[in-house]
Amino acid sequence: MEVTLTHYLVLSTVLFAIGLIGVMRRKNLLMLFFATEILLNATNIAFAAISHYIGDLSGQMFAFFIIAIAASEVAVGLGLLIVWYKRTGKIDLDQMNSMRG
Amino acid sequence: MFEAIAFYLFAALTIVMFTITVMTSQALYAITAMAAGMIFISAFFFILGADFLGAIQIIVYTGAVMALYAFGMMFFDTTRNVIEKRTNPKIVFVLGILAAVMVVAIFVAPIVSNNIHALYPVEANVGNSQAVGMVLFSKYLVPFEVAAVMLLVAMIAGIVLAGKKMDKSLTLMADDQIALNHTSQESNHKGGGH
Amino acid sequence: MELYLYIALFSPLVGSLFAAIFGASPKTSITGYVTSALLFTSFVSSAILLNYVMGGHTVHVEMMTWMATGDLYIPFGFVVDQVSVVMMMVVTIVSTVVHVYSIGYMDHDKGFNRFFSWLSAFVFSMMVLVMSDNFAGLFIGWEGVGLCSWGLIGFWYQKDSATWAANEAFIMNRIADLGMLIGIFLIYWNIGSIQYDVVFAEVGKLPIDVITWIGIFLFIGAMGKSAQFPLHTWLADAMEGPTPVSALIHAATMVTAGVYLVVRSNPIYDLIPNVGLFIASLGAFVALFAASMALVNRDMKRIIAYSTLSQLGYMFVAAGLGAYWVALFHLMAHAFFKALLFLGAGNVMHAMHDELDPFKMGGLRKVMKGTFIMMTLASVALAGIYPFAGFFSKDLILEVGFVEHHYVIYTVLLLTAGLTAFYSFRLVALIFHGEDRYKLFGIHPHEAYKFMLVAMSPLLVLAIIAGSFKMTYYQLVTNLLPSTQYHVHSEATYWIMTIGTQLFVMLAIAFAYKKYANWNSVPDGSSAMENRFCYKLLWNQYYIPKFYEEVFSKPYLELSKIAWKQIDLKIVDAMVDTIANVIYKTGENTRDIQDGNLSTMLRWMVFGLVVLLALAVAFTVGYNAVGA
Amino acid sequence: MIDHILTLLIFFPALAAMLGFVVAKDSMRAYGIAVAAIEFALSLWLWYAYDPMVSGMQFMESTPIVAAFGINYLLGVDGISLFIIILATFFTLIGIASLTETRRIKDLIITLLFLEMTMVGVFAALDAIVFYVFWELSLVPMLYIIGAWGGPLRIYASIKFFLYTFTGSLIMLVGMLFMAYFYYQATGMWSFSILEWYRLILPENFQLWLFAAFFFGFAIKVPMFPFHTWLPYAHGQAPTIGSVILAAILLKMGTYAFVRFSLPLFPDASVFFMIPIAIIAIIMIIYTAMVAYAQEDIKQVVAYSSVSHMGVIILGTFALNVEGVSGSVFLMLAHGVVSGALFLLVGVIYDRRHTKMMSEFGGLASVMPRYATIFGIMMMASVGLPLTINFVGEFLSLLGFYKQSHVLTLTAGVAIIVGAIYMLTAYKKAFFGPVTNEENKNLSDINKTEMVGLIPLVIVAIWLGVYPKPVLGPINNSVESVIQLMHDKAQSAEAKERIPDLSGKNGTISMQEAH
Repeated sequence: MEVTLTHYLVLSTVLFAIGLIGVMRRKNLLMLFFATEILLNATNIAFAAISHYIGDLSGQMFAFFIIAIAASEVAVGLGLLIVWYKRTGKIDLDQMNSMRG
Repeated sequence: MFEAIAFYLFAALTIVMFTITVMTSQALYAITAMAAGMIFISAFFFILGADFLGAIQIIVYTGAVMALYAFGMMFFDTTRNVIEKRTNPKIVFVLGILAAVMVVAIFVAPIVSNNIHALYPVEANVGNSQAVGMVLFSKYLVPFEVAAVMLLVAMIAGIVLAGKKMDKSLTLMADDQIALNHTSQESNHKGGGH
Repeated sequence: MELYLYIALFSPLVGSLFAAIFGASPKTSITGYVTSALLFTSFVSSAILLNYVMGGHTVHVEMMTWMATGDLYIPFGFVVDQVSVVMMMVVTIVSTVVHVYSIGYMDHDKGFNRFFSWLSAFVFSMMVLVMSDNFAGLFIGWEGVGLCSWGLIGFWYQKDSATWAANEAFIMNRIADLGMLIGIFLIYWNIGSIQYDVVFAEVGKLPIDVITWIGIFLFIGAMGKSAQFPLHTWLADAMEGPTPVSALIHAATMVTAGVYLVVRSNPIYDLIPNVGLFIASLGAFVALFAASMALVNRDMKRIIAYSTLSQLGYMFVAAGLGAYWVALFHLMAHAFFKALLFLGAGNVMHAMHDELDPFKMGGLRKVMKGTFIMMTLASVALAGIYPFAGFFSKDLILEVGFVEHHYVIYTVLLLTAGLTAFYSFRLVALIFHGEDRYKLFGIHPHEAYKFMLVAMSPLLVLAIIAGSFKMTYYQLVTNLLPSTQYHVHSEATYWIMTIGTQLFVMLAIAFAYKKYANWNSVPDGSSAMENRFCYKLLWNQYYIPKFYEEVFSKPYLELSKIAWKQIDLKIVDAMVDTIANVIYKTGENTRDIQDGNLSTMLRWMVFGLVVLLALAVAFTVGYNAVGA
Repeated sequence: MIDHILTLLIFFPALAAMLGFVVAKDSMRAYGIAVAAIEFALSLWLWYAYDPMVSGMQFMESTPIVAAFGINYLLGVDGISLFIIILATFFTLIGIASLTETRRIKDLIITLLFLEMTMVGVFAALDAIVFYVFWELSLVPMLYIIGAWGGPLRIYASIKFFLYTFTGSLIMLVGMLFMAYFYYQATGMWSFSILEWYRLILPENFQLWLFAAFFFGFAIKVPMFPFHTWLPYAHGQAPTIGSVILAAILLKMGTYAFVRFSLPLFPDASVFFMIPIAIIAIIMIIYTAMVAYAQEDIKQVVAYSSVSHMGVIILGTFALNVEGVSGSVFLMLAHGVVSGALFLLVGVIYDRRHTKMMSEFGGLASVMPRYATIFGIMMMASVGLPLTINFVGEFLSLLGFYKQSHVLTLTAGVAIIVGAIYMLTAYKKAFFGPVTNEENKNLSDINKTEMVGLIPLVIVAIWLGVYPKPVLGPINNSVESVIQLMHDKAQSAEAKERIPDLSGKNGTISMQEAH
């Protein structure tokens, strides 16, 4: 019943897949943001696990910076979301199609 | 043994929480499950001996990020069910699972792990927080400072974007509106003494 | 002596450039005088050189390097030896006469200056051709005369037929020139040099099949320039040019360049008697073939052109059978009387306002006495009557054929001699005797300028007495050429042959006179003879021009159009455009993916991720499989 | 200064072009002529200072750009590139001096000067990356010239020109990168220097692939059959000056690159591909000559004839002996002079009649005799008459290839026949016959501006036809070193046999001296 790196990686992958499904599934932008947080956290687990099993702190450093980036992302993202909501009254992804090629 | 039980327990909990986050149509459920999931993840960090990271995880995610989301949700009408149009749900799951399977396959195949050498080995006689601090303020000093600046910028950006006067902001108006606004301002300027 | 060589070579060029300065301006007689004077200078220099060469010397100069790369070294080198000096004399004499004559003939032409420029340029090219000491220099002259011939045949460029004939001549010659070029390549890669002296010294060491190929390719070159079958059609069409041009280029000099080439390359052809026999057979065939076409033709200049063709056949017979000096001798004699004949024809044309059909003439001897005498004598010389030049040279060729035991060739040539006499005098009789049919067409003929007749007189003299130079000539050229004497073994046979030939020829003349001297109508194509198959065949030149037109020219044009419109535009280019279109269409069709829906884009992103992961897995598995 | 003359030659026109933006519009022409004249004088100085006895590179300059990857700003000229550089400066001068274009002349001259920079750069570059940069840069001014001053279909033509040649160049770039990588594998150092690459002996199968990669880039540029279809459009739509530069210089980049890259880098592959390429060259010669014969537009005749002659250049290049390669290098110059002149001449009549259809002409010889004469001379040069510049090149190219294959040379020799056919026919259609079209009756003959461009070309065409030695000598020396290098590098027995060994060649030199 030894917990190996592989276990953590599989867990990380499963969480990542859940996040991925969320990203694809969600149309509400706020919900989409949640899904991206899941993605980030999934990778964080992988980093921390690798860091632990290899015995190298770099993994933790990456995870640390990811958390920092996630925080900024939320700040800016939510700001933009509010702007968008005030402008259109909706935060539905399907209606954001001004980039149509 | 204890470690294994903890791992499986928290793994199950995290997966369940995040699945709820992704699948629910109630925004409040989602955010609650999310917050719970974040806390459960910090448990992994503690198991892995990354105490500092675990603490950060709880503080930043559950403290700051979730609070921000909670505030953000106040702006939107999220007490109702989130109505979303679902297109091709099967593709979503197939793709997600496929991606997961692929990654697992790559991870399971033991090719990568043999070649990795520790550049900044964990020192046995210092605690995790101390070790992290040593690496963070030596090797990663510049990125750390950059990250700090980035956070500051993000904070300012968040305030500016969500700030009150934003209905006057130029980024929000359509082109003709801007022109209109501009001329009206100019005329105000000329005509008015105020 | 080098100075004389350069004078002889370059004075025509100077004259040509001088005339070219006035090329676009209206007639200035000075160009005629200057070019003629310079030609005369060239002639005098050639004469001095002849004198020098007769003393047993030769002049060999190398002016400068032309091409030098790798092992190839080609200089502008010139040699005056026993063979080239003879050619130089022929060329300068005839061209001087023709230049002077042309001052009168081209008197009223707008392109007077241009004409002299081209004509002198031609003489220069011809001099380069005969004087060069290597095959590349020969080729310069070879192409140069081709160019001038193009310019002069198409001299009256407003006439479509003239420019067409010019292009035909140039292109046909080009076909042959390719053969010659290949011959030169063969020589270079097998011997390492294309200098005559080196080549002729070394050629014996080569394998026989290589020599044979060299001989064949060089002869292909000669066939074009000398208008041998099957490249003969251009010569008759070349008569579109002004008559002095026909006299100089298409009778006396350029067309004999092929014979000159074979004579010059005698060390090569001596080694390959089989090719020689082929040349001789072809020559005999062309002699008869051309003479037969001359029988019925109704164009004065074309008749003479066919006769030229026929005589070239004689020359090739001699050259092919190894009697190089005989060939060269006939070349020389022929140049004189044939040029004379052409110039006489030019007088007649002038008198008749460019009418060429002898049936529309008749009785001109009354108004054109001088011309009449000259043309008759030239025809006599052509027919080979003793003691005119033609007798000595042509009879000799018959003898060569006989002595070398090629009796078929001999018979053919004998027959041709009869035909030659017949058509020559058919022409003379139709033009100068009989009723004055020209009156029907309201023409008032007049004799040419006096000085033109005077200018022609040297040719007349030479046409009469050239035979007497035979032994001097023989001694001169046999320094360089094989000195085989051709004597029939028994005295009796010789006399029977000679007298028999003479009688046969005279009989033919008499027949021609009898038939045509009292001609009194212009045929209109309705008589029984004119509708016979043989007549039609000959009249249409054995349908060969038509054949070429149908089999080569038209299909080539059609094929070209197909190549352009079908292949180039519809296949090659369309393929390129298709590739471009596929890419463009792909973009056009896939732009729907960019529907602006972020959700869809996210799905595509994940899809891409999956694909990349799959590739990574596949490659890893594959790599491990191979690595293991 | 002489040490950096190549840098000067490359960047002087570019600097002058930048300054050109501030020059007044009226004096732009004079400015352009002055700059081009100085540039031409510089190139003549280069020739003067060039030592013809030395076969290797001269005036070399080297400055590291990306030292880690061995990318250097490496320049140098030898006999092969020297004269093409002079040709480029010469044609820019002539092109600007005889410019009859009136629309936006300032932009045009500035573009031409930029183009000059890229052209000189391509021929002077000895570093593959520098070469590639100039090679691609040259597309831009030409694209602009065709696209801005061209005919009605100019956008299509210019885009086709650009994309087509660009695609080929990309494949070539891949080849270059691979080549550098092989060099790295062999020596442990990165280098893009062509001279360094020369020392590399590659296995034959590598050579084949790399040869093919380079071949696409060059073949499209040349353009070889069946990649030639961009050219008629480009010529058809380009203004006169564009066609002149395109035909005279830009096409030479392809053939030059064959001599500079393909032959010395891949001797075995060159021998391997010799016969197939010769067959393509022959198809190109005869087929495009036929297409030229079918044309109704005189400029297209010249355009296709230019393709046809490029076939002979290719053939000479792949003769792989001194005679053939020297001949083909010389023919590059000859083709530049002659086809450039022919395009200028077509431009003359186009300026007067605004049509290029031969059916619209006829009888021009009597209206414009001087024009007809110059056209005639250039046509005869194009046909390859001895004592004109083309003959020397064609003769040597065919002579060289004859060593390799008798039958193919015989077939290729048909060039001199078919060339005569389409050229004479076109000349007959345009210049001979009566003047039937009223509009042609009062055409003015060539004026002074046009003479300025054409007379030097006529002089060069005849001068180098009569006395090619000053040019052929240096070419010969450099080509000999290339051939020797190829022979030494060749591995297969066939290649050793096909490429002559010149090391024991002292005998012939003494023979030449004896003459």
